[in-house]
Amino acid sequence: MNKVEEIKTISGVNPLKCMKCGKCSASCPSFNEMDIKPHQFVTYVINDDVEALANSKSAWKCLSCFACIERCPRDVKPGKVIDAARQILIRQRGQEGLSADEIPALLDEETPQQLLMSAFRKYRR
Amino acid sequence: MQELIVRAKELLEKGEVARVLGWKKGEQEYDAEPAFFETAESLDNFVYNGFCGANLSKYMIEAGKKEGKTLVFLKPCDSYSYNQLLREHRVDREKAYIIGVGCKGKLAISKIPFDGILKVSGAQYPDAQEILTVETLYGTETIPYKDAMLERCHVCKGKDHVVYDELLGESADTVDADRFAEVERIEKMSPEEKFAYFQSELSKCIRCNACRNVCPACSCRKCVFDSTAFDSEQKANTTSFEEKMFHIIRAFHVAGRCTDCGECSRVCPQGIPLHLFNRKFIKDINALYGEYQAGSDLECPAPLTSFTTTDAEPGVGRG
Amino acid sequence: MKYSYFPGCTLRNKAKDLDDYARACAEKLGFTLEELTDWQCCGGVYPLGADEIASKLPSVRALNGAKEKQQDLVAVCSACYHVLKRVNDDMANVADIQTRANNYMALSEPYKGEAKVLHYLEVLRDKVGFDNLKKQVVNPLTGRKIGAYYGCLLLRPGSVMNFDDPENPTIMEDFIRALGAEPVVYPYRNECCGGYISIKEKEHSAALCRRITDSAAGFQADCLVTACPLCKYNLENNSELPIVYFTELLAEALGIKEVR
Amino acid sequence: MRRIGVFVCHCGSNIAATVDVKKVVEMALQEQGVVHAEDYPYMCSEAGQVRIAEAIREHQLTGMVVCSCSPRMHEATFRKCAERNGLNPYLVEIANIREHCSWIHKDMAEATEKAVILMRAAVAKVHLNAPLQAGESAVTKRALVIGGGIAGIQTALDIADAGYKVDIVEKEPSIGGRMSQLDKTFPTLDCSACILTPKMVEAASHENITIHTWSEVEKVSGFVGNFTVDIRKKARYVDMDKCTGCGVCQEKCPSKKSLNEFNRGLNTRSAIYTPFAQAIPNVPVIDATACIKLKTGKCGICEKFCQVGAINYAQTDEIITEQYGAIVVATGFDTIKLDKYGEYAYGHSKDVITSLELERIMNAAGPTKGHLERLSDGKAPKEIVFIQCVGSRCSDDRGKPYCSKICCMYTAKHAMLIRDKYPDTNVTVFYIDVRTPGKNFDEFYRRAVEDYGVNYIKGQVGKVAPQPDGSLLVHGVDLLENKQILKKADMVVLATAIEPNADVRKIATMLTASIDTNNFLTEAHPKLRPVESPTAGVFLSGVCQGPKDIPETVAQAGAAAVKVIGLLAKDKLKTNPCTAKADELRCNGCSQCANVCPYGAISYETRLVNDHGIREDRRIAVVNSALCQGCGACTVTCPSGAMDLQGFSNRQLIAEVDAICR
Amino acid sequence: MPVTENWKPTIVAFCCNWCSYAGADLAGSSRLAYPADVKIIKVPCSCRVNPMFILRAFEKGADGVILCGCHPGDCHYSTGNYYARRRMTLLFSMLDYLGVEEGRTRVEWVSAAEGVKFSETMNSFVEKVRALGPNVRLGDLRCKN
Repeated sequence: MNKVEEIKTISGVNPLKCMKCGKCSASCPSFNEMDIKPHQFVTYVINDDVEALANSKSAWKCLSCFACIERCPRDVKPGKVIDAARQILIRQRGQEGLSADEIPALLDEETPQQLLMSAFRKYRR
Repeated sequence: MQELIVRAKELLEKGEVARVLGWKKGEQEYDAEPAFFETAESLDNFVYNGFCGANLSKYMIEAGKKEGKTLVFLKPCDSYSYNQLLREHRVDREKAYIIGVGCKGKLAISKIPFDGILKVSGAQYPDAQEILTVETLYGTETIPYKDAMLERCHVCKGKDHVVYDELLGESADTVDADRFAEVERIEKMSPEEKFAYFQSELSKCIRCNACRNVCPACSCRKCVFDSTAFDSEQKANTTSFEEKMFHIIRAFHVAGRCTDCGECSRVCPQGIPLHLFNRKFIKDINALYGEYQAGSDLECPAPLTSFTTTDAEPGVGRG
Repeated sequence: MKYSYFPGCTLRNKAKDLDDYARACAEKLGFTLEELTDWQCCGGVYPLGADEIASKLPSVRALNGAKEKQQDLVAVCSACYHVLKRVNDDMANVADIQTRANNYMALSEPYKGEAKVLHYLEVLRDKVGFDNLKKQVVNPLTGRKIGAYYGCLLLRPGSVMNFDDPENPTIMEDFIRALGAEPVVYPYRNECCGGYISIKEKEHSAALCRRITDSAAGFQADCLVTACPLCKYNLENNSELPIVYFTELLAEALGIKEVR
Repeated sequence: MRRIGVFVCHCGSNIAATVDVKKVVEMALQEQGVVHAEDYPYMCSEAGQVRIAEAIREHQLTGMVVCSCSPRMHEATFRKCAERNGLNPYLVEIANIREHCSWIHKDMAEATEKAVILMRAAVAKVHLNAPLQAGESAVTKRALVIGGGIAGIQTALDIADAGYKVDIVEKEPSIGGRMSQLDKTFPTLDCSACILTPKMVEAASHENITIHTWSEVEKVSGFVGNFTVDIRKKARYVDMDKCTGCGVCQEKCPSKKSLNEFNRGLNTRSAIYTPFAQAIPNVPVIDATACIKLKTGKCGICEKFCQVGAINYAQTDEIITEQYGAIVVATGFDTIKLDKYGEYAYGHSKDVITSLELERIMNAAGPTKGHLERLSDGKAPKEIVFIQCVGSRCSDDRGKPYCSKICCMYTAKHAMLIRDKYPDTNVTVFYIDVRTPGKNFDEFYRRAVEDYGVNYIKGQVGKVAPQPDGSLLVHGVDLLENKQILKKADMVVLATAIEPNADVRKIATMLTASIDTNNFLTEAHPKLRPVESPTAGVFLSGVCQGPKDIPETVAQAGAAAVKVIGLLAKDKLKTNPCTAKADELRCNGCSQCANVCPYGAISYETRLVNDHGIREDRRIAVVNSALCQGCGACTVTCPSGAMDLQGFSNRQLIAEVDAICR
Repeated sequence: MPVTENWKPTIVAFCCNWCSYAGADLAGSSRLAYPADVKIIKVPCSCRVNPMFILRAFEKGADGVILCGCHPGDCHYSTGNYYARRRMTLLFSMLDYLGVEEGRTRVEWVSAAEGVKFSETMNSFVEKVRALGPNVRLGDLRCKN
């Protein structure tokens, strides 16, 4: 399976449903942190340009807050595409967004387990 | 029985009725069969006992074409059939004098499991016994009355007549089974078991038409199975459409009209439980469209000629 | 009324308050939370990938546990609630996930989403009833202006969570009102606090949190209430406003805060 | 044995590219009774019909099958062709090998095989077809228009001008509809009331037009040319003949808290009210849910002040029954509810409004007397943001999948009017696409941009966040700049999707007119019969058929009127001869068929019947062929098969089944 | 039963003239493919379909029979599909009772505007019938030994 098909399969999203309204990008709390913006993710998939997605830092910036999924008028669910791109990355060895060695320095007394758990899920396989 | 004869003679002699429709003795007591009686004398052959299961209502279609009134004896369940015919304008109420007769359950000779039966006593109305005594070629046997009763009497609709001019004789409650238990049992089978069951039953059919001829709902002047209305070719061919679908179509044609009188199964020489088709429809109708008893009422809408906008969709209940 | 209870990992230690008050208040309000015996961490985030199975299994185990006890499954933590509810939806509606998960689980009877997942707030709203709750309040929080902070996980995606209107929720406001306080409605109550990003990118999370708390403060809220330990952690690190768990607020109003 | 001709159409390449037409001809010739078969590129063409005519003569055909497009396209064409050439039109059957075959299958062998089977089924049916003669029915020369907006008014005027009587039924207290709520109209910016009111007056004073306001259609029966309609005239509690429209009652009425529907609930009105000053009729109605007298029995102030004694609290609803030959549906639209769009803070902030509400605010008779002000604090807004496509073009369950069509233009209009009247107010429009097909439409939009400096930003808005200072923070995106935009606004206007009026489903059901998944009425053909419903005698006018603006609505209203006039101009209509018929020898007279007949077309008579020598009086079903519409419900209730449907008889349908399953 | 790979079911689809036949036309003009196994018979209304036609089709070798009509409430004749709904509900229940595989019969309400639904319905119905294989049961309900 090529990477585009993989993204479509993992995300379950049909990018062709997108009408390019930008509501996802208007809603995204991480918009300014991203090099490829949420609405563009969909276009990159349509254009088979997964390489660019893989090299983008955006996949690590999505908060999975589902605002884009909730508000998308076309039921495209851009957040799922972004998460699929992230999945493809972390499923490759050495592509984790967070290494185990980094972690102790990032913790403080109050850090809830929940943060650790979710960060592990999001950054690592 | 005597009181029925007395009353019948009285009405005949007064000229209030032109004839009497009842049951007459056959060779044996258990051979009682429907008969018209035109004279007081002929009424000596009149009989009313546990073997008078035959439903007389259908004969009233022909009786209605004759001059004058006909006195007819209807058992409680027969009265439903008569009422249904009345609703369908097939009988003329003006030309009938209906005596509703009591019923203590009717017998099926096929249910008496002895060979060489000569005589059955204890089935005489009005004082039917709890135990029947059966004289056979091989000696005398006994059997409880209930054990020899027709299936339909175990699930009787009740002993009230829905139409009559006068009532005679007493009834006794005979219900001791669930009317839909057998249908439910089949419903629970796997499709393969169901198919095997019905295939084995229906394969017995010899297309003698006894079921159709006895059925009060099957009273069409010209039955589709005898006509060219649906198909012009291939008559009397064992592989023809009618042959295979006869019982399903017959059941569908009487759906919503069948009173569950059980005559089809009673007369089937092959012992096919034909009532299980009709009862399946009745069960579905009750469950999907509300309790409905054909013949109980002349006015209320019939299930297949009425609807609600929120009826179940076809295939309801399918996995 | 008894419910199966899924406390979740954080409620075991860092968010012990959330847990203790939840149980104590339940008893006071006449329902019991029976902790599932062998629950495992939900994973903190719902695995979005359609092909992910293993990461959903702990939730399936918990859901099946509730099903076997014929109880609804209650969670207090927003994240646990979110993950359980979405996995349950998959198990009920996504044939592929249902089949594959059941193949792993090898249960005596396959799990097909039969359990019902409830958030503690839903129990209060739909089972106890806010009117009824109001009657049991002994310390009404009169005069306090409290902003509800929903975050993302309770509400979205609305089609699966079915918790409340995802853009204009009212359940926490009704809850606050039932406790005698005045709810403060502010527009960012359903916007993200940054979630897991705060482990690495504290500034990003901080900016989001400040937008939330500034807005609430602007509308005169004197504290925020939340159901999520991570939201609480993120907001607390970036705000002057006190952030409290809803169960703590509830315990206070019911007069059992000191019981612990 | 019938002599049947089979004619296989290529339909250019539409059929021939997928179906081997020669093979179909070859197979047809092997069918019993087929004496002629041929193929031709366009059977429906003049030349094709000449070939059919020749074949009928040459082969003395007594039946024919055309394998072609759907009978819904050309059955009438081929039947007329047969009739012209001496063959009864009901001896013609169509095998639909285009829509049901060549257009949906790709494999030629498979499609050809199916075409052959469809041909065989049609041949099998034709063998059993009987020549039928169409009957005639009279036409009631009066039309009904449901809905008194601009669509209904225009349709009624055009019909009335042609000399036919027409009734308008309007559920509101006045005719006028949505257009009466608009302030100005695009692309000319003329005042809506100024162009609408004269038409309303003309309709009211037209000798051929009767207007029933505050009325609703209750029940419809009958068929084309002969509809019977019950109309509920709701109790007005005001005598239409006595009232002079002085308006004193409305001033004096102490119950003034009801939301003013005409102003979209932005202000209140009295319990006795006329919706707007130019209302027709200029007779108020009493809102029974708000009237103190009707609710409690106490008050009666309006009655005291009415100098002509027009108030009548004892009035009740009245049902009138009328006959019509044609019915036009012109039920219009409403804006969708926005309760699922919490992110735009509609309902949360008073300064987030719909475009229709803005129309009322801009209108001199509106809640702010035409002054552009914020409903929260009455201040003049200095920054206004318009959001396009709110609920339009959505494939989720919150909105509608279609484009509402009018929003781009009215937003340009609003933007322009605001910039013109309040030059220091900035206007920003967030859009996905700007759609301006229409005469002078794009020029109009460009004027908004170029001459009025309206700021158009391509990108949707994600959220509108009310701020503590009363302003609204709009979270949008500029897709061309690839930037998120945070814009502080004083007012946000939502271009809310439109949807068919909620009553249309009920009305469509009464008319048995079909309706699509969005509740728009379906037209008989999307291109060729756009103003007719598939139900004969029912016509469509205005937005009930699909989103459209005023010029389009007026054009369609006229088109619907022409269709109505064409119908009413006929003295007689040909009736469908495919009606039910009972065989007296088989009929039991059991009445089951009459129970299911929706038209009351079946009655019973006692008749002397000679049944193979037996002569007896029998109760027999009789079908009134003028009433029977040919549904066939009766045929299935008939256990003996005595009741049959001509043209779709039991034997014909069984022959088709057999041919397909052969 | 042995099913050859090329086996093609015979499917009879009764479509009412006003909604479903037009829906099938729309499926055609929209080029929404469905298997050629489906052959449509036009009837004026779903209430014209006699259970005997359905049984006849099975007896003559059909592997599946589907009836399509206007949506309840939208019948061109007001009430026809309501009667059809009751008749088919009872008939299908009887066929289930006899052990005929339930996937062989279906009723679907398809409006004139639902070309997509028509095509999807036919695709899923044919798929189901294909999975069941040839119909032998109704053709063979009464085996004469």
